[in-house]
Amino acid sequence: MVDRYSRQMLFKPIGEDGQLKILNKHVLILGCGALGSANAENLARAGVGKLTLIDRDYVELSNLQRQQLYTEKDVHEQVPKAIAAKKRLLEINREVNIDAYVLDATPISLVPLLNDIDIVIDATDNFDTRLMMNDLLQKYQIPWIFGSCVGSTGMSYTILPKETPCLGCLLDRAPMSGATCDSVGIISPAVQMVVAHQTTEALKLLVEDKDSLRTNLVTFDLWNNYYHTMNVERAKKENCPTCGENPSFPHFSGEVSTKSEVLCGRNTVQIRTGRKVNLQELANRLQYVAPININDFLLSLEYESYRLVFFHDGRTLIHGTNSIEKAKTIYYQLAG
Amino acid sequence: MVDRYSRQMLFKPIGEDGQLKILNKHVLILGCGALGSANAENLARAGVGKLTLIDRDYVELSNLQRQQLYTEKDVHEQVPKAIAAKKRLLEINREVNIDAYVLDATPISLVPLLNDIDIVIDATDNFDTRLMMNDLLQKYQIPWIFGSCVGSTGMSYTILPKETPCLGCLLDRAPMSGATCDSVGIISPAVQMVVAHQTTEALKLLVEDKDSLRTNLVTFDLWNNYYHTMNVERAKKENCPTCGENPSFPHFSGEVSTKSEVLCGRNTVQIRTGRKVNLQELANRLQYVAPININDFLLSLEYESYRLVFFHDGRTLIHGTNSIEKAKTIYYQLAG
Amino acid sequence: MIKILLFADLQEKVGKPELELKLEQITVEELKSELQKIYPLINLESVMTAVNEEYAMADDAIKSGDTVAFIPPVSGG
Amino acid sequence: MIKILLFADLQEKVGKPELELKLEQITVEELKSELQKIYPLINLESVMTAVNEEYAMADDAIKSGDTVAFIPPVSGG
Repeated sequence: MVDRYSRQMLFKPIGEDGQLKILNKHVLILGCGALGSANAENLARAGVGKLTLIDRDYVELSNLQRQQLYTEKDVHEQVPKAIAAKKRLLEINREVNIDAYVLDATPISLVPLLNDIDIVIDATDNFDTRLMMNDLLQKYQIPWIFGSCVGSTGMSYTILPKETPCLGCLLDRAPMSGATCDSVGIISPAVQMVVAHQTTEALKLLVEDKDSLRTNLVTFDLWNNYYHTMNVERAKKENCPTCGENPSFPHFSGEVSTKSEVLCGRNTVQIRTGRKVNLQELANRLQYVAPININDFLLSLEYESYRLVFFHDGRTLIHGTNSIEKAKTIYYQLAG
Repeated sequence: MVDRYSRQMLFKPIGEDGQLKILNKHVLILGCGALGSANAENLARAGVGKLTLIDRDYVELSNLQRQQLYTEKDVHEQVPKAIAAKKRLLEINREVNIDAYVLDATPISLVPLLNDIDIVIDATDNFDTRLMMNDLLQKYQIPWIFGSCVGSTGMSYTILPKETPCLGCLLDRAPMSGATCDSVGIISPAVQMVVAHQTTEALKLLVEDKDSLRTNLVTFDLWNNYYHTMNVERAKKENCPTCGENPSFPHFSGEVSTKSEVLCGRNTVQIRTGRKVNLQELANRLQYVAPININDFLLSLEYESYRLVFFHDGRTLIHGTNSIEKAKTIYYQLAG
Repeated sequence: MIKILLFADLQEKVGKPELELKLEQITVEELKSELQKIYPLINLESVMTAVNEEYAMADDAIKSGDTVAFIPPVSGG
Repeated sequence: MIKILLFADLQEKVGKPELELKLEQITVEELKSELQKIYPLINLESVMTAVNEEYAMADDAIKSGDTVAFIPPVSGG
């Protein structure tokens, strides 16, 4: 340990005591896209005791431009991001205990994973999921670090349940997902700048140096050369439905979601049946329809102008359409 | 290309034209430590046409805490950083043309490599080398991006020959290397924050968007939550010996350096003979002294309380001492 | 004079990073609807507002000399 | 009153990130030697100085109300 983490222990706010704390903590990273993979790499290198990685997606060619940890081989083999991340992280530091889950983040799927979590890092790509997390982590009293980015811009903010304003206090209404990476693009340094802030805040929490935590919200634009902080103390609302005195947790729904959804800006629809699927049986049935690609985690095939990807947990991605109707028609033709 | 770089081409300041430019440019990264490996990963993912990587060192366990691209396997096999970086970068993007050099950066070794270089990224770890680069790149009119970090702090500044103040203009005297990563430690987010700035500036230069370049010097401290910019226009000195009207290039020495030096804070001395070494012959001679580790790039062995690492180019690192006298004694005992 | 900083896509839609408006006093909400009239393309509905680097509510007053920043939350990750 | 921002290891050696000195006018060089007297541990020799976020030379004047930042170059990489 002494040699491997020596440069981190020389850093006084961490020191040997801090390193021991880091080695015994458990961080959950929600999302293994750009923010998730880079935060995971930082924390694995820093020696965090345990990482839980959650992602519903698999590695695609257009991810490689900004998503650390992944290679062309992962694209070729269509490896789920959480699985590919775990594999690479163990090559970097096999002392870290890593749990990787290929699943959709819902309260039902997340609650069992929150048991001994010290911090959650937000690496999701939409505000629906973030507002659900905001409720969930307030309820379970787990600090988390919001981060988001698009283009050359990004933002970060550290949320301590019952102490700081929550994400809902800052947002009068859930933002429309106007600007996403899939609509206006992104450059990798914007990712890293957010990650630099998120990992630093995570390290402060892990070594229990609460006095050093950032209390403002950071916004930046690297291409246009600005960096702005906003003091948010005033934003805490007494009657906030998430962090107020009588919370109703409006974005926390306990139901199993079986609804289908358009993945914004990706020309893709996700269909959820809520039933587990035996991919090998499905392959036996579909092999006469089109050439099948199958690995331990998913089955994919091209059909007409679409690409379908089936996961164990009953989710199917239909790439090539933004129409839920159309996607369902295709889905039922093949797997119905 | 369209799919792989789609998110980057959607970013308007790059677009399809910018991507084509990036694909045809050549960047030299001087140093493959923390700043170098992360900048190299960004630029390889972004699709830069060619990368030249230069580093004199090999991967050690204490590097893994913050140096992207490297794994436990690289430590185990004592792979030189430039070589290990190249291997990983090709797994990420085999379309990038990569030249990797295991050598000491001197004017003699660098000049032949500057031929068609569009930009140099500073990823060195000391001001002696930076001031040499400052002379060299002013002479050869190549823009470069200064970056440095230690603890939770860092800085970055973009230098355009004949246009902006040079590094020498900003520094009244060469800073004493008081605070290095080896003396006061470092956390990985400080690295990434510098890299985010360096890579962004590199992308602006690659797509020839000079108007967007940062004209100030950035300093930050992530643990103490500050970010400060300094406008440096006034700093340009007419009689600067590097970028002034009659430059004398005071830090550019054409001699082959054969002097030995203490690697600051690392308890290591480097001896340079200036003569190439046949490592296999050396192994044949030294195998009776101690167990030898040898790979394509270096030979290492433990001797008394020291570890010696011999490179092809005539350099030897003697770990375990800060005394040049002592190091030379050991060196001549074994290889003299 | 009130100085207005525009971030992320607002900057692009307005075509510049900063504006100055000759105003003595105005609330956050009023300023938003003034800007909405001048720049119909921008959407200030879910934007966060900072006045002199502090979070501001809809009915907070802005005075001449203040710097207002409009910060649209971005969602990518 | 002159506000002084201390960066990197200066912050640690002085024990706080900011100082305020009751001074009307002083040059950069004079301010450095004043501080050197109060805090003998710090080394301001190779430090860069910014006054109100602009690079400042040794004989530039600092006035009451200005903010001075001392920025020690760091060398790691």
